[in-house]
Amino acid sequence: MFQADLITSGDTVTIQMSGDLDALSAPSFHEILQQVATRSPKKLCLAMHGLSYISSAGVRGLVFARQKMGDDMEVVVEGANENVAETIRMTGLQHAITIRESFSA
Amino acid sequence: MFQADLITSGDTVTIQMSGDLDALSAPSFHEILQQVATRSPKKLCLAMHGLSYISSAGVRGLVFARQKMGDDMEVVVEGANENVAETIRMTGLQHAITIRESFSA
Amino acid sequence: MPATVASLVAVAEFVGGAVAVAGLGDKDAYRLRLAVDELITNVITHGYPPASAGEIELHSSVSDGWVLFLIVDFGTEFDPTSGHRPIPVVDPDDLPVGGFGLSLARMSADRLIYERVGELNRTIVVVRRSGRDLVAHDDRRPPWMS
Amino acid sequence: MPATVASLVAVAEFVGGAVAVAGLGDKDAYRLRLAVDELITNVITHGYPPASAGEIELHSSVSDGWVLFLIVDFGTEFDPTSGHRPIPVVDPDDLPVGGFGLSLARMSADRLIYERVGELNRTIVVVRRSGRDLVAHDDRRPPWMS
Ligand SMILES: Nc1ncnc2c1ncn2[C@@H]1O[C@H](COP(=O)(O)OP(=O)(O)O)[C@@H](O)[C@H]1O
Ligand SMILES: Nc1ncnc2c1ncn2[C@@H]1O[C@H](COP(=O)(O)OP(=O)(O)O)[C@@H](O)[C@H]1O
Repeated sequence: MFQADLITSGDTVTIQMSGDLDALSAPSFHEILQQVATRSPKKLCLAMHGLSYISSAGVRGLVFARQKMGDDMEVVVEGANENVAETIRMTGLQHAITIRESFSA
Repeated sequence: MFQADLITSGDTVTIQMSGDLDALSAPSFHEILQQVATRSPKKLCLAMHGLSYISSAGVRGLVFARQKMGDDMEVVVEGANENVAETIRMTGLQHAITIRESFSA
Repeated sequence: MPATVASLVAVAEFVGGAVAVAGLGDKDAYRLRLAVDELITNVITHGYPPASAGEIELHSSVSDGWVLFLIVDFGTEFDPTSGHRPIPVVDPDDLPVGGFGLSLARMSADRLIYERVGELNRTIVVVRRSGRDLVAHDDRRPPWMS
Repeated sequence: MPATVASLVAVAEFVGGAVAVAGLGDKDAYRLRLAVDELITNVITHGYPPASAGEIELHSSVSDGWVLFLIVDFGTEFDPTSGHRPIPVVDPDDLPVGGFGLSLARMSADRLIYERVGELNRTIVVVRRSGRDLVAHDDRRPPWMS
């Protein structure tokens, strides 16, 4: 199961993601991104604290987000767990998107 | 996971069972039965509403209950789901233990 | 998988996943789990010396409507398909204390195949989707009963 | 299992059960799921014609510390192990829209084997327990990268 909640605050749109983002759930993530793109926010924050899994179908959504939002717009991934962050890094996408990780001891 | 809760009311002892009763959990079920046997109740009610699985290791516990409790004592199984009840019936144990099933439409 | 009863939790999970892939209903899922659980429990409790850390290999093949499990162990040679093992007639005054496991496994599985290969026991359990929701007891009668 | 994306939920469950039986840690569980998921997703989306109801068979072999999945499909002949498929260098101004799936599968699996047998694609994925908790990216470099 994948769930996404939209939070708009000023010029920033945050998508709180949870569950599994695979080829089954990617289309609905895509739809949400399309909706967000029409609002032309300054910053898109993908809050992945609750996301337990991402596959290439989900990564494709991130690429889409980066492309759809204008060049002057920031796309930030935050709260991704180690596995999810590693998967995104494996695709080389950290060169186009900011990935903010938190570690606690 | 298997859980058992003991409820004593007059001469009746009820064991509310839930989870899976297999070879892993059977020893603790056995222990509870041993404890109950020392109280010499008139009636032992095994409330299986929450029990999702029983294997022969669990059935062996029922046999033990029937043997440990005196001849004048009633052992009743109630609330077992169709699969659990069928498994107990497959062992022929319904000849020694009362199985009360409820059906709703 | 180590041959200890603690492994039965993982076995149940694995069977559950296979059932989901095969699209089996609740009853079929239950009898598959029962057959696999009983056979593995026997390997753990009878096949290996107590407190030895034997190993059990599990193989599962799944397609739409059926699941096959192959259980491989290195324990005592034992053929769960051989011998007449009718359910002992239960006399309230003289209940059997065991011997239900193999009967339940044989009644629950649609096929049960055993072979000894070298030092290995290879036991195969197959469950297919049944037409009806609840398979009547008689229809699951193992060959040796008829 | 029908070749539709809805089946991916059951696949995840099946992989999870195999992981439990094998006693794999969190990282290894993740990369096994990723490899199997990507390959099956490709069969569903590229191997069978859209909206056709193709069938995928799944076989899993598990012992302590390793899991093997064999994916059998009857779709287009396709070898996921062949060809150089480096991760496309990501240029922020010119992002690739796809092509991550095979790279992720190849980096995640410890072994990836393919054979065409008659009308069948047989793809094998193996993941073994890693010594460390997190396998460094470089250590998972597929043979074609070195
Ligand atoms: N894998 C096995 N290896 C050796 N002996 C076995 C094995 N499985 C079953 N047996 C023998 O068959 C008997 C009957 O098994 P079963 O019907 O499961 O009942 P139980 O385990 O309660 O004795 C066991 O008591 C044991 O002697
Ligand atoms: N099972 C398959 N059958 C046929 N073609 C495939 C299969 N798997 C992958 N391909 C081909 O390889 C390409 C790359 O696959 P992949 O790296 O997973 O990226 P994507 O699926 O995003 O295109 C696909 O676009 C497709 O042309």
